[in-house]
Amino acid sequence: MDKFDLAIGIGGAAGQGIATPGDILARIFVRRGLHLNAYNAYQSIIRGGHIFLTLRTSDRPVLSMGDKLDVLIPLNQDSMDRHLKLMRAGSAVLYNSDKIKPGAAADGVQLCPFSVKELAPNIKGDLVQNTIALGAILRLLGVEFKPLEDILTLQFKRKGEAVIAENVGVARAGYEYAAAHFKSFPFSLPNTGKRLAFLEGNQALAMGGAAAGVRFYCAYPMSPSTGVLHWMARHGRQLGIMVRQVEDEIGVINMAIGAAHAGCRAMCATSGGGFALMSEGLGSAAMMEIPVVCIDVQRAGPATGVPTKTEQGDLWQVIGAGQGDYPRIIVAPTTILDCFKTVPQLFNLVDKFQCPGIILSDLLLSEGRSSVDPSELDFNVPIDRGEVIGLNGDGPPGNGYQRYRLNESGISPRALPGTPGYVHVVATDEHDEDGVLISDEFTNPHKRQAIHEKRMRKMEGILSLLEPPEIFGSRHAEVTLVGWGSTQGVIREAIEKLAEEEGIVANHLQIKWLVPLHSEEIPALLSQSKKVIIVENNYSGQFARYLRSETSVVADGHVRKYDGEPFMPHHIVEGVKAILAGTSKKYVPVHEVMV
Amino acid sequence: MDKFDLAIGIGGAAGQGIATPGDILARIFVRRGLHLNAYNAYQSIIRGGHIFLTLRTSDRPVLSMGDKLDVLIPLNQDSMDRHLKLMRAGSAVLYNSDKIKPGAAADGVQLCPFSVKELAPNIKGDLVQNTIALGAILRLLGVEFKPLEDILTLQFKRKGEAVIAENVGVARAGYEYAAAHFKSFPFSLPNTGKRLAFLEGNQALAMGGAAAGVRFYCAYPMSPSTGVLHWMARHGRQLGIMVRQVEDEIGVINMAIGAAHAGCRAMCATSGGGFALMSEGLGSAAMMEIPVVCIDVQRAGPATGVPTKTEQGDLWQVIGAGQGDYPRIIVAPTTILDCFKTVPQLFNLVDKFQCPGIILSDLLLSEGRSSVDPSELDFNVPIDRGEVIGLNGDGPPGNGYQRYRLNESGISPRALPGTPGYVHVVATDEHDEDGVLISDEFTNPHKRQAIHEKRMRKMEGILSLLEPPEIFGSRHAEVTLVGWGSTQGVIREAIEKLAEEEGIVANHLQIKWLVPLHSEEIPALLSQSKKVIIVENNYSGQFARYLRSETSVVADGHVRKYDGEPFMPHHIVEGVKAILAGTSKKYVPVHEVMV
Amino acid sequence: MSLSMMETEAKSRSGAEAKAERPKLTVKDFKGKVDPDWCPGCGDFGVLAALKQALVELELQPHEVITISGIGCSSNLPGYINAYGMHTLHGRALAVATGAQLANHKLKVIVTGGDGDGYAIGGNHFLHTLRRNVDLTYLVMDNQIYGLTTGQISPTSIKGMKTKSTPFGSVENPINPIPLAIAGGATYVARGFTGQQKHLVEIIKGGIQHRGFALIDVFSPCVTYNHDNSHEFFKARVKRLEEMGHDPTDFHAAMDKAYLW
Amino acid sequence: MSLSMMETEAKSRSGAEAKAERPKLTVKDFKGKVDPDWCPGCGDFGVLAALKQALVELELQPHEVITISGIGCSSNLPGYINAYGMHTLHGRALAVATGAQLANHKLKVIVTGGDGDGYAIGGNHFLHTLRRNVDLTYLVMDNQIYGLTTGQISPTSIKGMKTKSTPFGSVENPINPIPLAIAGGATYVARGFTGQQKHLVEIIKGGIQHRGFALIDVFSPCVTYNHDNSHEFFKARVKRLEEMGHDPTDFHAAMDKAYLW
Ligand SMILES: Cc1ncc(C[n+]2csc(CCOP(=O)(O)OP(=O)(O)O)c2C)c(N)n1
Ligand SMILES: Cc1ncc(C[n+]2csc(CCOP(=O)(O)OP(=O)(O)O)c2C)c(N)n1
Ligand code: SF4
Ligand code: SF4
Ligand SMILES: [Mg+2]
Ligand SMILES: [Mg+2]
Repeated sequence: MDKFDLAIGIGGAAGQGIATPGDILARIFVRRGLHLNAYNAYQSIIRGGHIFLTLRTSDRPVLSMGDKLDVLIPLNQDSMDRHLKLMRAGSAVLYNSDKIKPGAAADGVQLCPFSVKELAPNIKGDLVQNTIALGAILRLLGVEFKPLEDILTLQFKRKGEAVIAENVGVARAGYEYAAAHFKSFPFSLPNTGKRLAFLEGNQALAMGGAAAGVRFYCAYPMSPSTGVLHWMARHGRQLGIMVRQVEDEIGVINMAIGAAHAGCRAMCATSGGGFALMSEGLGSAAMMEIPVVCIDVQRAGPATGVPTKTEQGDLWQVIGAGQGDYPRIIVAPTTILDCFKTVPQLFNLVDKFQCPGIILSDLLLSEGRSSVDPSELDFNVPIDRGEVIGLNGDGPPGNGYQRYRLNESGISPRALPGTPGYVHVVATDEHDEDGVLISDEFTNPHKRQAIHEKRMRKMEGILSLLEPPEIFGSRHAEVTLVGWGSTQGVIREAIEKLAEEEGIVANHLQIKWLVPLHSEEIPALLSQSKKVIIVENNYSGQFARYLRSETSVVADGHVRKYDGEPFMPHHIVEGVKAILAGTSKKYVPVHEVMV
Repeated sequence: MDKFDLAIGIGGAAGQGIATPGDILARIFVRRGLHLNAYNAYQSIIRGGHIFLTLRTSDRPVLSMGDKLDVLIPLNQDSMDRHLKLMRAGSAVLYNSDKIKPGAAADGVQLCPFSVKELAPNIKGDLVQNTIALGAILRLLGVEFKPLEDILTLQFKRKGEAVIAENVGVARAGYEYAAAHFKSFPFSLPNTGKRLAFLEGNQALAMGGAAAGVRFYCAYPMSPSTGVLHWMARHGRQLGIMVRQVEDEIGVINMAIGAAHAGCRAMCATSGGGFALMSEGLGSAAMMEIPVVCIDVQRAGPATGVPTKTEQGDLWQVIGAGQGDYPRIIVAPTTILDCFKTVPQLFNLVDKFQCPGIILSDLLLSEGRSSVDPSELDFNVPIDRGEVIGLNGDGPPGNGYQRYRLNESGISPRALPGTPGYVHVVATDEHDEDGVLISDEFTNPHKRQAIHEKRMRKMEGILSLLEPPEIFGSRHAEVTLVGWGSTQGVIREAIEKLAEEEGIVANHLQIKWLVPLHSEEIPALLSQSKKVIIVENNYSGQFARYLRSETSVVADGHVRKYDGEPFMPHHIVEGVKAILAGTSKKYVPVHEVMV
Repeated sequence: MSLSMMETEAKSRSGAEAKAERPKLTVKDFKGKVDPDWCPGCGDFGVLAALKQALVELELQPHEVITISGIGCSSNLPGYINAYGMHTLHGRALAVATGAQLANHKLKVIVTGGDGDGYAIGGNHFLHTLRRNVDLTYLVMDNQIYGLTTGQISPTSIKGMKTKSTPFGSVENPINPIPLAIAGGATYVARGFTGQQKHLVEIIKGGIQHRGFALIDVFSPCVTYNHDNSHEFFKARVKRLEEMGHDPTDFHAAMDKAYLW
Repeated sequence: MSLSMMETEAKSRSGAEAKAERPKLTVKDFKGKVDPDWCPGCGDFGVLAALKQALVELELQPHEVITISGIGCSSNLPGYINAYGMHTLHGRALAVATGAQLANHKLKVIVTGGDGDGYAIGGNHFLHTLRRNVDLTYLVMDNQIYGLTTGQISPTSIKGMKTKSTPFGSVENPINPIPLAIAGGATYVARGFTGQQKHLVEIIKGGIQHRGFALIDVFSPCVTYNHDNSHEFFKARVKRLEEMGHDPTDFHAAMDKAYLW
């Protein structure tokens, strides 16, 4: 049977309450076991402007927001004008004809006007149109009214019977009006029988922290990372996580380091600008050998940039963060579920190797939402705190304990302050095995060299524990698409499209673990490829340059986007075609819609 | 005639007044037209510890501190014990036999003990031994007493006749005692007839700022960059430069940006930790398109590291500084004189291209001292402020002026605040040609892409104006040594030694302009080389990795040092031998002396 | 709480200086390239209006003035007024403004920002600008919340306030910028309220005329994210010290009044 | 200037808690791994001695205490005392200490640093730690100079002071940390002088016993770079408020006394 794949777009101004119908539809879909991907294109504005929510659902995993819309619900004229031209035959457009006029629509596009005045004559406010549209769209999708009624009832429970009745009434009016006046879709919304969960990336990161046993979380609000703070603030209490909003990001990283040194797993999140302010602190954590995790949710830069738009533009900042060489781990989760799974993985590594760990997310991942199989959200993950003395009561007698004892692995057991017999000082100045400064009276180049090498030795140990990347797809592909982090889904979908629509066989290499990099394995894998195209969401090809610095691999072509909006599958398809056709080595797609 | 080459080492504890005799000797040397290089190995401590000043002079330019000592003046037992073992036949050791006992010296080392009690019975204080030694060493070098007398007289003028008489007397006592008891060197100190100047790197950077017409300088003290602040504070007044010490480095860079926007050439300096705090600000300068120059004087990292020791460890930090992609210029001067010349060069570029410029110096360069031909210190350098409206009074009528007008070069004329008719807003948020934010209500991916590309286009224009690097030395060398920034002198000297002592012909490629990089020219030059060895003062091969990221060039070997002390020529010689012999691909020399 | 104005080292500019005959302008002349996209009812509209009015009354021309802000809803102000402007990084406006003022003393530099921008991440520049006493006029649109980031506590949020980052109530004591500024050495400190335009215009004019640093903390309600400190809340509580017969040069009195809120 | 001690919300710990019978220690037991490399005569020796004495008198054991510092001569203190210690980044000690204290309330967290570390680059953490009122004892070795960087002005340097960064005299007004801390909401504020050990030991003990944030600003002369504020200079000027019959809970009086310097 052909794959079921439906995309609904709801557009309007900030303040028009787009979120609610979006959430309701999402809930109806996942309750039927349908997969879901939601991307909300919005702006750094509280009222007005233009917001456009793309909700895409399917009976198979949804990898990206896709390329086409099947249903458009414009809540104002602006949104109608921006999107109607994108609607193709077979699609439907639902709108309040009292206020919104359609322009010219393509053949086969079903215009579904309804009058709020008629259907809800004595209800005030703009929001009612959303509810009517909800009822109508469900009818077009051949869904019985019950699920909507249930959710509305639940939603307005606190507001009392009257409100429930009113909303259910309005929704039913829309439902029945659609039945009478609009042509339903030739298919009806499937129900796979199982139930899926529905997660935002930031929520997944926060839950990942909870799963990892984070006990201290602090942050300074910064879009698009603030969702992590909000989740932590809301759930920290019952989870036993201390949550603090701090005066600035410098305070954040240093407070997290203090908490981590005292024995807590400590985490913080920010975006590029805040990360810049944390860079000195991260180096100090590596020098004192204190494990801490920092999340950088990238947004379009430089500087303040475009706070509500996505980019993969901080890779070099994060790799270069802070003066001097020091051990650290940098990882870029590839899906929303992977956000959840990556956090405990990273904590086990930073605890074992006593160094900072950085998670590179971006707006697409962190503020995107996706369906997840609840069974995948495992909170009983293995926890490895590494060699810590005094974590569970006092340790063995610590005669002659040396905090920075030299050894093969570069890992010296750390003792928590408060533990009898292990008194020591950790320092951001260079120090000897005893933690005694060698920056002043006792300067000693040989000791400096030895302790610097000890710290850096950790990188080999870390690499040996990281899962090497693998090629996904046919070994005999004409081209390999290479991406990193959040672009995994859209690249996979582009590869499907290339095969289905263009007869081009491409395979895929997505990099998750960035530092240390599998600089042996990656070139080995790519040496099998006929052509290599690197796809990334920034101007300068930050990953392409980094990959080259570690492996000398030079890609045959690049697909890049840096206009603030994420890739859509067809952008990559066009790019690959252009590059394979030799018409371009670097393809930059144009984003069609003005969101 | 054989080259004259003499190195004097003076060692002791902080507070023993090593600087004075060093300065006096230096002055005597340069007044005779002798070249000079001085490196002071010291510690982050105010009293005690161990300081060792190496003063090397020659009738030809002195490229580094060299490998050997001809004269040792230990001011305490500690320094005697650390260094006597390094003295070779033909050298002399002068010391106060009242307090210091020599250990076993190699054959042919002349021990020159003198008794302060005898020579200056009724003078109190430790410093007198320095003056006696001064007199004695000059005698050994066959210099008449007069020059020393003149300098002492000048030096103590303010303190009055008595003090002058006392010091001159003591010096003469040492001079005569040496004549009577010590064997003079077989040569005597040449006098080339001309006079040379004597400059510290930080002083050269500050003077370069003055030459460039800097009008605003601000900083937060941080070793080893503080010398620039001290020079500016002392000379700013008469030069018309406003100088401010600010509360922190974030304040520094932002204050400099404010001054630059108002029309001043503005500069600041710091070290790695302070630079980390400035990174967000630098990106904002690029976004607002405001020219500003920041100097990062590198020291051994990570974190606080070793504040008084040298390293080339900030390259990746500086390249990655700040979120997102933005245009900037990064340059690493190669000599102390080049520090002076680079500042005006860089200001002309950042003014023309309206972006930040970063100078990468290091402790070796900034706190090292070298002789300079005064005629080279040209303060009448060409000044190009770029396209600035309102710099000299009001501009032409600015009808419809757009601050960020799109164009080929990426350079849009900037108007200074206060100019009638050019009112506009600059922003760290993404904006359109008019400076209107496109981060909120007017979000527009097409405008975002266009303005981002406009900014980045500047990089091509910049590269076209940078002098490409050149190979120094024989085209038919067995090996090319590649370095960057401060290591030029020591690499040159190592190449001489390789030829003279090992019969190995090496040539040299030193990179000064780092970003943008001559990624066409460099591989072309190196393709001529039989072997390539990269020499740098850090652990991870930051330049080697960067070079590879831009050119895919992979060196045949690496000589690296990261113990806080600079390379000595023989370190590089040994490294090259080991690598050519195939016994090692990465050679890390051991620093012999414990300074 | 109290609307106050305190000026030590009273060195106001002689109105004369500004009086060199120059085109008479109206608030329309200060209209910016775009209209504010603040929420309807946002207090910041009132600050913008009062600032324009003050500039008109001081007979300043757009090119003589530069407004410098950080990041926040309030910090968008420079985009909404016809004058030179800088929209710098979050928290850095005072540092940038100090540099601009030191580099060109002729500029009338007006710093416009929010309580988070100025007192949280910008706190250190605030602390040191107070004592540096550079000739800046600092307008803080104090809404006791982070607006642009959709509602978290700010340093002026009252203890117990429920926000997205403190769903169970803030556990921290707020700062009171007025006594802090006085103790920090500020030479002109005033508090205004968008609900009292005439007074607001007066203290802004006073601040611009004051030679040295002037802090003007304005209660500017955030109608979207701060329902604890609404327009009505302030209306009910604000007193005018001048009306209360307060002597602007009495330090102790100032300290007392400063704590009235 | 004045040596003072002011405690609002006086919630000192009952000595009892600490009294659970434990080995009697002496100052020798708190001797660090290495001897201080401070200049002979540096005031910081006096602070180190007083701190050790206070710990002994409070019957604390080395492993129960953690000293946390930034960077500076004074900030080297953690290396010179036998207790857990962190030598963090310049200016960041209070932030790190807050994290450590929140993560483990059992730790006695003592923050040790200089005037530059705490009031210049660390100013924002200082400002917000005051109101956060976390249980920290903050010992500032205030020598009105940057010692470790060989002599530049600090925020407490008097106007006109000649240093390497101000060869013609500082043009900026100093901050006075005492009134600033009071206005900022500190619940325990004291000023000590290394020349008065008994008093210094007392206020340190008071600070450690105080539940909440305690600021102890100690005049600790830099004999090498600050000849304006020498040991003699302070000796001649310091008064003891307690002796002057000062009521530690009177806010106004505190404010007055705070300005005595
Ligand atoms: C370094 C950095 N951290 C965080 C942010 C995110 N941010 C933007 S505005 C803001 C706070 C705004 O609050 P306020 O200054 O009170 O302005 P308001 O919106 O309330 O007017 C924050 C945290 C940022 N832009 N940069
Ligand atoms: C980010 C950063 N900026 C600057 C420095 C350099 N630095 C080290 S200590 C210090 C000031 C020391 O003054 P203070 O805190 O008063 O301590 P003191 O030496 O006087 O005891 C400075 C500027 C640094 N280590 N890190
Ligand atoms: S969110 Fe609050 S502060 Fe921001 S514009 Fe709306 S009302 Fe004003
Ligand atoms: S320089 Fe000053 S502060 Fe530093 S150790 Fe010496 S006397 Fe103490
Ligand atoms: Mg606010
Ligand atoms: Mg100090």
